[in-house]
Amino acid sequence: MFKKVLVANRGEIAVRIIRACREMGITAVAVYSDADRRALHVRLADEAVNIGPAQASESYLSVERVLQAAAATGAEAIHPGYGFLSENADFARAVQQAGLVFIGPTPEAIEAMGDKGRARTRMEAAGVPVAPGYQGLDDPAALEAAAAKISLPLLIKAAAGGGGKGMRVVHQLSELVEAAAAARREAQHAFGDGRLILERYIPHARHIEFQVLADQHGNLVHLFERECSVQRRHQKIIEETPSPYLTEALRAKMGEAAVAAARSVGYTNAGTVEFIVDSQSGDFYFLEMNTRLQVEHPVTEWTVGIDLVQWQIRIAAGEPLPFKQDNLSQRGHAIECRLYAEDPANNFLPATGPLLTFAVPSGPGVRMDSGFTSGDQITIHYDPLIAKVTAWGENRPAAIQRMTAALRETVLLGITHNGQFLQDVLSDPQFIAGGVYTTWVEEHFNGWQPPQCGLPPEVLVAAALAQLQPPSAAADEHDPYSPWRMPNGYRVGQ
Amino acid sequence: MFKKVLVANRGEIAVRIIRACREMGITAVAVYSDADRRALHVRLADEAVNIGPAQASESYLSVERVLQAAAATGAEAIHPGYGFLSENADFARAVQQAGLVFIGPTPEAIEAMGDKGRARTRMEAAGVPVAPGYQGLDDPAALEAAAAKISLPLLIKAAAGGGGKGMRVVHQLSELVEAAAAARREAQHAFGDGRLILERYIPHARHIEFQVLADQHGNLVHLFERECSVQRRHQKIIEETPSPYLTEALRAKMGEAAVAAARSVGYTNAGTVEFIVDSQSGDFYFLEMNTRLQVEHPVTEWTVGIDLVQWQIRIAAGEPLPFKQDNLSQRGHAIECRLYAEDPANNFLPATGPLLTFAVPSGPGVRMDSGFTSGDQITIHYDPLIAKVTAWGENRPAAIQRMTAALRETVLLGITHNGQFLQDVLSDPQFIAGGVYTTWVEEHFNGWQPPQCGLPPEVLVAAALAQLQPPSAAADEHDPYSPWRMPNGYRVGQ
Amino acid sequence: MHFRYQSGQQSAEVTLERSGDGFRALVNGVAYAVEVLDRQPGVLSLRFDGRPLTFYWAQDGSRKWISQGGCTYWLDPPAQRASQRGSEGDGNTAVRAPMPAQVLAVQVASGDPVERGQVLLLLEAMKMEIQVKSPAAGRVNRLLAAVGQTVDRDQLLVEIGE
Amino acid sequence: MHFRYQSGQQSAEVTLERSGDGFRALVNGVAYAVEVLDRQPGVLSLRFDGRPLTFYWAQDGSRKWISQGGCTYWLDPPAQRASQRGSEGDGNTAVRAPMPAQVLAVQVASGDPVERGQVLLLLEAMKMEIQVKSPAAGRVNRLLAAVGQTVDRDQLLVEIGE
Repeated sequence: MFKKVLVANRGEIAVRIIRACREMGITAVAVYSDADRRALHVRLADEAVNIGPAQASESYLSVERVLQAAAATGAEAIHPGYGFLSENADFARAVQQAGLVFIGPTPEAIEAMGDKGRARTRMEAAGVPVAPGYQGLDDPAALEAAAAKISLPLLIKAAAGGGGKGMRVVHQLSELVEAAAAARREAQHAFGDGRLILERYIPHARHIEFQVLADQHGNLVHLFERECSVQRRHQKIIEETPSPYLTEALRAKMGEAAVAAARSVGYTNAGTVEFIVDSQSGDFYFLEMNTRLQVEHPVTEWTVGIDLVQWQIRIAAGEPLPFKQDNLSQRGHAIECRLYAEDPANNFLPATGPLLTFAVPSGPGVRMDSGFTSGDQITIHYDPLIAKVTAWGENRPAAIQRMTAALRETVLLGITHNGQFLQDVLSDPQFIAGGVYTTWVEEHFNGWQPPQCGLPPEVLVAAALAQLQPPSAAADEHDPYSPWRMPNGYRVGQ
Repeated sequence: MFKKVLVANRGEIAVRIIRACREMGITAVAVYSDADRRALHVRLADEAVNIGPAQASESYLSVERVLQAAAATGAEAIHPGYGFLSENADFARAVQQAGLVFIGPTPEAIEAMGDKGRARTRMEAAGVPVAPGYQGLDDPAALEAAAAKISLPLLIKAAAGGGGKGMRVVHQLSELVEAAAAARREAQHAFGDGRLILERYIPHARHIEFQVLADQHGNLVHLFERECSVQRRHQKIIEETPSPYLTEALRAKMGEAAVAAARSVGYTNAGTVEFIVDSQSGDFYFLEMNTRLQVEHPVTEWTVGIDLVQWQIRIAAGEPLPFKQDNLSQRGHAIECRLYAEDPANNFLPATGPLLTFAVPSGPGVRMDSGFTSGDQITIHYDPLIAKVTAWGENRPAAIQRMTAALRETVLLGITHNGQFLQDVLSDPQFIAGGVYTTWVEEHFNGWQPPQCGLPPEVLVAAALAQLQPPSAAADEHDPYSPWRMPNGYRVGQ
Repeated sequence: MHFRYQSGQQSAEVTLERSGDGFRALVNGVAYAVEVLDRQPGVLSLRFDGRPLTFYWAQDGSRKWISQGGCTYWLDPPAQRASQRGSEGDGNTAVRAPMPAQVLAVQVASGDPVERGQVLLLLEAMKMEIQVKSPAAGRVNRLLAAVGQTVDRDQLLVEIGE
Repeated sequence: MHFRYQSGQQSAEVTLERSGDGFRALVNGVAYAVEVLDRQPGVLSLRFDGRPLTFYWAQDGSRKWISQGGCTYWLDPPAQRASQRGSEGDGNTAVRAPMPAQVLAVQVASGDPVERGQVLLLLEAMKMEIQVKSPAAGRVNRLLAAVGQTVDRDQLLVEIGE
């Protein structure tokens, strides 16, 4: 096992990985930009190295700086977390060339899945269902010919990228050429690659993904699905497992497809195969594979009883998986809610500011993964993810109840965030019934406003008492339990 | 389901039950003594009723006051927690007679198990192994005759009680009569009942107990064992499951015995059948049944995936268990450490004082159950239990590693406690090897002293910086991330 | 002891008087019995007319943030609502930042004529890029943003005049 | 800035000087580079000679409690160790409370002769009862505890003289 691992990330995922290292007796090295000099992941690590200015491109995205930090500290392996350099094949290769271990798949596997167009071809060859469609459509005539063979509506996607850039939905054939031109320009601008993919667009689609885990000795298993259909702007807000949509038969079929997809690229370490599921027909199609740890991995950990981050490290160190597919099962139900620094009443646009007060929920079946504590700042430089709250319950209603209680206990003062919005989604009858799809939030919560809490008298009185000075000690001497007499210590959540 | 439940307890278990109520949509009523007027369980409850002075006998142990509080608030059911009135059959009966529901077994089941002598007889009849021994020994001659039939050493126990009172180990027959007289006096004094039981004393015995759960419709299951051999003064310090001692065959045999024991008294709700296991021979003997929720129930919840407190409430409301014995299994390994306000270097005697600072561990697989927050006081009136830290891992070594990391993260300033002692037990080779027994702590840690941490320079510097006044705001204007500029908010653990 | 608060359009007055172990509070004329159960930095637990309630609070300048039971409130001192949006009645149309961001690009110059919907600036925050478009046709009367500059939400970026 | 601390037998001196963004600290003559990473009520994170470390601390009268990495420390101001145990060289044997407790029973009276091992008092704390026995034969010279009284750990209960 490694003696020292460098964590090439920040925020909650860096904290999560540092914790795993500590439990395994591994020294954890943090890296940080100037903006993160005092961040939680720096404070928690055993060592910390500055790797440049706030801009990610010159710090967390700099292959050179990260490798320098690893060399300077004598780290033997690098865990990239998610985002930043985690799906950068050149980085993975550079890590290997520097004689270090990349905690993730091979550069070849990353490359094979990195290009949507090429991945589509490989998946077809491996027998993994892909949405009816075409690629390599360079001229309008080829485009129109391809479109004619697919039923409307159509989806135009960038072959090189993701995150919704270069994406267009076409409802009428007459819109096709212009939409393709716009998508091509956008893709060229964003990825330096204007190649497009034309696919059938699936309305009311669900996003269901399968976690896979593979060692370097040929053992490859899936750890069941995660339902991630509650999204805004193509980003997940709430994830859960098991999916309320899947039947046992469909789960088995998709699990096999996920394993086939991963095996076809010689996948090792943890990864996620994402599918789009037509909620009318139950047909599912390969969307993409994320060749890294996923934000929402805790719901899998809760229900499958596997520590994914520890296994990523063990697999990278060469350990074999001690379980087979048949040994794995899910227990109960887990949900994750992402607390974002954003304004759900303002198109979910980012918000910044200080976390004046951040109190986290506790109690059985509740887990909080956060990269911040009270007193920290959320800046414009990085992700809006403040924390992930996950809850486990014996079944889906119990998990929803527990998550609702946990969100009510979560206190986040000083910044605009989506905590109230998450509570509203959890109590929505359609969410409770499990009948959501990827555009559901946009359609259903369009124009959402926070509920008017008013100004209850107890809140006003609390405000006044909060600013009241304690009386002199003598005044309360008759009461040995007086709260005014209490010493002024640190205090934690209830 | 009940609309309102009264929680007739305090501390961490009251907090635990209040949380379960909140998740189930039930209004939770707390009761409190004068000493607990500002306690966490009061602050968390929906309603709270004062039931008398600090002395438990006039508040938490007062059947009348608790019933008055239930009547005044319109509670439909009473959860007694553990300790206090939880194993008081008269209380359970009075609750029923008041037209309310007692969340626990029937008064008859409590009575059947409450007297050790009678329980022994019943267990023998039910085919549950009891240690070779005799009861009803009123004169010295009968005593000596009984002793002659059991091999030495012998154990004298009070028939009516527990907690080590009226207990004597006899190594030589010549000590017998005097030891019995002393035990009888002590039992008479403590329980008003001098009846004795004579049993074979089992050296190097392990304390292994089985959780049972039974609904009102005849379904009765066990939820596997808890190994509780790490004890001081007959009180558990560390509990875990699965037991590192049990084989599958022995586990099955003991589980069946636990079910038989509970069934023989028509047991309903949650309970625990305690066994003494001879670690040399593997023979096991019924010790007693605790007819209530156990302190260490979280390790069962972690590994079996059942919320015991929620099920206690559901069973009391008449719901049937939706699972059978065959549906139940354990996953991974869980450990609990009890944080006590006591001095392990002073015979584990109680300590009191303020919790100036109480920071709890977090991260995946860690759960903290506490009845206190920073600023609270630990007084001489009640239990020394400050909090329970539980950790789950994929296997025993992983759970021990996680628990060790969690204890290192736990901060408890202002009071003497056993946190460092717990860390020492967890790192002891004999504990790690699983080879402990109920007198192990006494024998092995006799004369224990806290490790000398010395006065490292970083601690001295931190002390100086802690008392340093922040510089004027202007001084740090050049640094937008300066910690001296941070607003003064509430802050939570890392 | 008297306290006055304002929150958006609403305002309220609180009076506290010591009474026995606790306080008698008057809120907009209605009386409540209040006892302080616990008081730690940023946390306050009360027994409010018999109900135990815990509040988390923080101060940000003159603004007080309070959280209770899953709801968040903010309270300002009274009469502090000097319209932040300033004088928009001068015939100019103000274009403000929809989010805190860094200015990625400025695509107009002072004095330029602009059409409705024309992109004026590009902003970026948290890996997200958005276009700021002109809400009206007109002319760029004032340009208050430069590339690389960090802007707050609602900060004035451009004024479009006739 | 100079600070002096005492902990049991050990004492130490700390000097802090501002240096760049942080401090230069001298502890018993050895220099360390220190930067404050975070500072919240009761919590302090430092970069100490390059190592990130988080400390929790609290003040109890003049005593400072500090926790770091699973170890707890307490620091007092110097020369504060006026022997709490007082003058035990007066020929009397002091009997002290082994734990904070309530006095359940007093089984001797002032002036009583006592034997070694004789039970003097019963104490109770947290449902636990203990007997306080005489460490020597002699006479009860002073009796400082009464039934129902609450005593601290190490509080003088009885003095046994000749």
